[in-house]
Amino acid sequence: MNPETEFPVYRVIDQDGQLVGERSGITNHQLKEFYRWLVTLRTLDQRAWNLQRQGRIGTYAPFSGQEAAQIGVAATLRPTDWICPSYRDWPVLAYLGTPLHYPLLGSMGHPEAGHIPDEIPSLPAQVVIAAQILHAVGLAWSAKLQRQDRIAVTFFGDGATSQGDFHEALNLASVMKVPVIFVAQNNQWAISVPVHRQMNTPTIAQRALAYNVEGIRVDGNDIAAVYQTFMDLQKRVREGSGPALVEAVTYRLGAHTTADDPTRYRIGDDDTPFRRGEPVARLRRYLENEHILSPSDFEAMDQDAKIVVDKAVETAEAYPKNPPETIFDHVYAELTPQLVRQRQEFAQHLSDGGDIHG
Amino acid sequence: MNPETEFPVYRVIDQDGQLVGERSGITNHQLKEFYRWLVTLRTLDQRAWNLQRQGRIGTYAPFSGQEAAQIGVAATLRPTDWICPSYRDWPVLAYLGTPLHYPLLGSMGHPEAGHIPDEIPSLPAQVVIAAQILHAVGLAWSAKLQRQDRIAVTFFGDGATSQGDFHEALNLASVMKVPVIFVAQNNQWAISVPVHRQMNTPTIAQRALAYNVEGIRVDGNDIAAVYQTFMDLQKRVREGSGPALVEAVTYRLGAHTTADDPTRYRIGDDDTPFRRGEPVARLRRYLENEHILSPSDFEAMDQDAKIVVDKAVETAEAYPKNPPETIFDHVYAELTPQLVRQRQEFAQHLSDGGDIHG
Amino acid sequence: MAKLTMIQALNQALGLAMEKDSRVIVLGEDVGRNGGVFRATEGLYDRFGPERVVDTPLAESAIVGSSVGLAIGGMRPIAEIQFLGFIYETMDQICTQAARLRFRSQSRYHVPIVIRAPYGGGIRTPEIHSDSLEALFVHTPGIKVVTPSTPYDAKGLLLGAINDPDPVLLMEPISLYRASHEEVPEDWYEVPLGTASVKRRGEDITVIAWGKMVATAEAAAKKAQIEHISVEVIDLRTLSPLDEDTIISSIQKTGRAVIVHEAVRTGGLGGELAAQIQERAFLSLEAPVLRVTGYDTPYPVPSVEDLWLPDVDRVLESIHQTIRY
Amino acid sequence: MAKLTMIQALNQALGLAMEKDSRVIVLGEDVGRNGGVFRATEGLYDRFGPERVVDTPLAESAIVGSSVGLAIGGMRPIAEIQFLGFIYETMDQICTQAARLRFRSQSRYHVPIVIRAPYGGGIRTPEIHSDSLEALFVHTPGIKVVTPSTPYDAKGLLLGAINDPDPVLLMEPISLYRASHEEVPEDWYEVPLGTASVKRRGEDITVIAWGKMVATAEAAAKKAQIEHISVEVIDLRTLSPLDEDTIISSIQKTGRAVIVHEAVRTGGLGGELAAQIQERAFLSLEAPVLRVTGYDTPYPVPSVEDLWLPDVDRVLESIHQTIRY
Ligand SMILES: Cc1ncc(C[n+]2csc(CCOP(=O)(O)OP(=O)(O)O)c2C)c(N)n1
Ligand SMILES: Cc1ncc(C[n+]2csc(CCOP(=O)(O)OP(=O)(O)O)c2C)c(N)n1
Ligand SMILES: [Mg+2]
Ligand SMILES: [Mg+2]
Repeated sequence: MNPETEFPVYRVIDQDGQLVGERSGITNHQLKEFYRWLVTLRTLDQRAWNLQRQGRIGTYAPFSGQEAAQIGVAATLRPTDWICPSYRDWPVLAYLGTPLHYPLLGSMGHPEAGHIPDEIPSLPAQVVIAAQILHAVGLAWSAKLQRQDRIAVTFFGDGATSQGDFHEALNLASVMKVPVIFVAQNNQWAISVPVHRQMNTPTIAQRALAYNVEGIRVDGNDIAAVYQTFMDLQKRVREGSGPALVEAVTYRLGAHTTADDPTRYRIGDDDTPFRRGEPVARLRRYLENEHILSPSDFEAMDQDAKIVVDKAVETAEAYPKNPPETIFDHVYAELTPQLVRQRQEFAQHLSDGGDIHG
Repeated sequence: MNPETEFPVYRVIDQDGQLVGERSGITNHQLKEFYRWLVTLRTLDQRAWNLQRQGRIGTYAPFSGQEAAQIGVAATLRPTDWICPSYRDWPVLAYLGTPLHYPLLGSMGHPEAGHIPDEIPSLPAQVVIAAQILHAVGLAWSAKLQRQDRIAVTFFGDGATSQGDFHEALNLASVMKVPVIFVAQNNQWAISVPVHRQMNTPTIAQRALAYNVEGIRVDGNDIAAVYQTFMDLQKRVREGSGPALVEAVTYRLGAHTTADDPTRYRIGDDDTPFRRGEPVARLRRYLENEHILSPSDFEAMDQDAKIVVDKAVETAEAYPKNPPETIFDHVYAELTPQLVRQRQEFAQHLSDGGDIHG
Repeated sequence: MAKLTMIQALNQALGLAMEKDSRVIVLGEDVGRNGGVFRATEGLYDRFGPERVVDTPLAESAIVGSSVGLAIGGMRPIAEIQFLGFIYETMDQICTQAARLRFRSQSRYHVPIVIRAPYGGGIRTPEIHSDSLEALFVHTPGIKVVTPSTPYDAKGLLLGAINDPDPVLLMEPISLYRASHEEVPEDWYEVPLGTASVKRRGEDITVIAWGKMVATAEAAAKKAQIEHISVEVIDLRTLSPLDEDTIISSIQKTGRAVIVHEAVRTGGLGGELAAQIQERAFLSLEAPVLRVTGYDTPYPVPSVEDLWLPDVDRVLESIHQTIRY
Repeated sequence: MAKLTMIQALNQALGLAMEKDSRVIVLGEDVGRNGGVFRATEGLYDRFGPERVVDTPLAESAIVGSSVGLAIGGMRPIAEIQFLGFIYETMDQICTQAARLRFRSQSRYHVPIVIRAPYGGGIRTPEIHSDSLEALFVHTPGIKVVTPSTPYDAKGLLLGAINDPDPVLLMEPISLYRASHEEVPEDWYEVPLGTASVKRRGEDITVIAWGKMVATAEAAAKKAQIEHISVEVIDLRTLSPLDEDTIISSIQKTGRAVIVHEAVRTGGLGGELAAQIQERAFLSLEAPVLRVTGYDTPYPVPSVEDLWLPDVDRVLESIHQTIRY
């Protein structure tokens, strides 16, 4: 079994913005809208980084470089499909309608970031690596049991594939034949560990063979390829073809989080191709080459993105702080006697000025 | 990828005792000795079952049907090779020199069953499914770091392959390229769950593809095939070829344990081929067909087995009971102050006759 | 009303819940055709079919992790962990995921799952099959922990757990599965979670126990009665959240307490109880609260377990010690 | 003698141990080139090479499970779990395997591994990165648990742990990594496992704490001093096995005790300590032992954590309450 030939990387637009595959079912209008999304999210991400550096938000995990791998999937889903994201998957949630200030709220320590807007069937962003993969299996299973026409999609990284939960999830999903798509964003790094130290296989997709599920490799920086792959795939899965594992080959352009310094470990590996082929620049080249957008269009979109992001920052910074004692209200459906008492003590301590004595 | 053709079942002697592959490097003398082992262990296993039924030992996990898959491996190992067995792998340990009364001791609640004789580098039989697979990786790794010429071999069941620890172990072993052989005894059942509900793949061996390690399928009821497979494999692994996953296709002839009643769930599946091809009868047919052993040889071996097993039962039943307070001595290297005090209280309670008041 | 063993009562409760609510499904290792290794799910596979009574692959993290998803997706999964000793495999999915999702999502989601797990000693199981690990979960906000000592309570607690909107760990004392029969109403009833049960009224000392140890406490109480020591016996039933009022008011009355549990001593729930008692009933206490527990060793081999587990004599001895203090 | 932060002291200890004993290896997520997310292993990769400073795949069960094998095979693995909150993933390998192998093999094997894990609050980490889970391991026979409050103790406990023949969990308080400098001897020295440290002598009341809470306890003690309350402060340092003698003799002297910990209250180690104190020093006690702890909720978001964690005021309040009782 040769993984490279068995699981070729599906690509439509190459690094230079040249069409190298077939554009099928993706209109120019869609590509423009995708570009708008990419630029907006890139702008948000860079702003968040700066906000952290200015001390205005806390730890933040940038997603720059992975926008296409996420938007390209999200754009193919239905509003009822279940989403189980990780901490780096805000582009998915944003595309599906989560206001852009949410990721900032999270980094500012607002608990509401865990409450994705009710109309989006998404779990909170998962911090424990790979845990959400099992939730997606359960959600897909619940849909199947209730004969609902919905699928579950879960996002995780290359590092997550080393966890036991990844394996247990894929095996269970395959045995139960539930409608779930596992999206591994292979961004080449798990903090400081390169993917070739994470696993001894050239692909993640080949792990599908261990479970007899469909395995696909796609260029995650090529939004057309991602979109087209998932347009087909989600349809098959929805119709009952069983689970599928997709490896979106991409690259984490920035640091792991704002607490990370990649110059310590990104030594000697040449990432020029990845950097050149990153999703925003790549799509822009294509749209330029094909004259789908003009320089002034790009200019306008950049401006729009700035405005939208400014607004998000404003909203986040103006966001009212939850009364601290409400933390007690989300442990159980009803406060236990212990929590009633503790909530009172806590509130008492607050009003005694406890919060300024830290 | 077609698993059936990519991972054919290697077989030398078929169910009817006919040579269907090449006998290479296995002498008639060895086959005779193997047969002696198979008969002895089968006799022991059946006796243990009966002892439990008579209330003379506690819960026991019979290994009948899997003797060849274990002896055939053990016979290829060196005395320094690390063994990480499960509860059903007493044949491995017996072949390597563990006295036959050990499995009985275990079922009689003697803690010494966990202390395999010092000259055999084996961990205690593992109860927690798949946990030992990671220990084997660590042991092989330690050998590699210390430039020792030894490998690690771990035994587990088809059910164990569903655990996260199985996956984490294979991935780590492959990344570190350590000399470990993973022996999955696919005995078709995990208690009441048939292997086709345990996984959605026709083979366990194909999981090797997910880790880029060697994967082999062998008829685990054909001791010649197992032996020949491992003679080659252990040599390669010893020389640094990296880890390997072997699926020994076998069958659990009996119940899961003496607490289990397989008639509840073994319904409708035709296991005649497995029963007919079970390792003792199969090898006997071959030895008969080829006139390697005569009826009186078989008779003598059966008699010998009975004698050896009688002796083991005697030894087990005469085995002195550990003073109960010694349990405190194996928690830490030194008794903690708490354990000193508790040991005293315990002994005091004992001498007060606490043990008769249960 | 039929006389049922605890395992029959549990089985009946599962059947009832599945009949009443099509969202209830049972999943775990060997719960299907085999009916569970202790037969708790006996007959359910035939009654409700393989879609609702599911033999999972051998993977505890998957059992709980997928149950979290099933619950959020609208089902009411009842997951079986074959023995509590194996629950370590799924600690993240229980303690960080199931127990914390309400909190993490600001109550957008809740996780109504029941995790059933046989536990405890006394029946000569192989190693690692008898551990009592309640303390780990009592220390985990967001999950409730219950354990019955009678067939009646077993059914009532299980039905209460199924109806609870939050994750509940039901620890089932293996040695009580078939220990006795009791009249158990056929219909739906619930033992409210969070309520202890006073098994025996007494004046001189309170003995607190749960699971298998309740019978030991009661036997000790009977023996003490002969010596004219009047023992109040409390069966906690719910270990989290604790029914502090029942505990404290009993000790305010008796002024003395002994706690009995199978789990190893250090860090066990007994410590928490003693701490609360001395904190809230300090002036009533006439003697230190004593604990009769497993020793600080791993659960020992069958030939030693009866010596290791708290027995009537050890409880009685502590009662004496407390009374004579 | 140089002044070092705790993280520097730990780093020095690791370097020393690796120099002295070629069997010592360090493994975990990002411990290699990156030097650990908190830089505890900084420079080791360059000094000792990739064979002995190993970036593992992202799999905690594999990290501990393979360490068990490494240790039995003759190595001395020091495994890092990136944050204690993720240790649930490897509970079986710690609690059933590493901690129990000596027992299961009748002392044929022992498992000399050290598991290092940053823990605790105060530095605004994302969720699940600040949990204090010591109670789970204190309740597990066969493993020792230590946690330093100073750079000196950090190095001494780590070297003591490395030399210990049994598995040791070293919990490293994240907020103390760079909180202060202290003179730390360059050479090998050990803080004996199982010994608490009396940080401050006092007569009226004993405050027991560990990790980050030691400083809080000391600050409260200073404030109390102004009011002429003389507080003895004990830093447990080793949480399992407990140094009961130091604890009990202090309380026999002072007659009063407050326990401070970051972990959630119910089922925390504070309960065990209070239980032991009232059991062994009942007649000395002039007031109930109080606990100042995290509340019974998951560790809250950064904006709330300072309110949630025990602070000087809450400790002082409990001191007052106890003194005035
Ligand atoms: C169970 C667990 N272990 C460790 C961590 C710490 N950690 C956070 S992110 C990360 C690397 C994740 O890599 P990958 O899965 O490739 O995702 P990426 O960050 O690249 O998106 C690690 C080790 C964690 N959050 N959870
Ligand atoms: C972690 C864990 N979960 C569950 C069990 C209970 N259990 C014991 S054996 C067994 C089935 C094992 O099947 P398999 O791996 O195929 O081995 P076999 O018994 O067939 O040899 C189960 C579920 C266990 N011992 N450990
Ligand atoms: Mg990654
Ligand atoms: Mg099997």
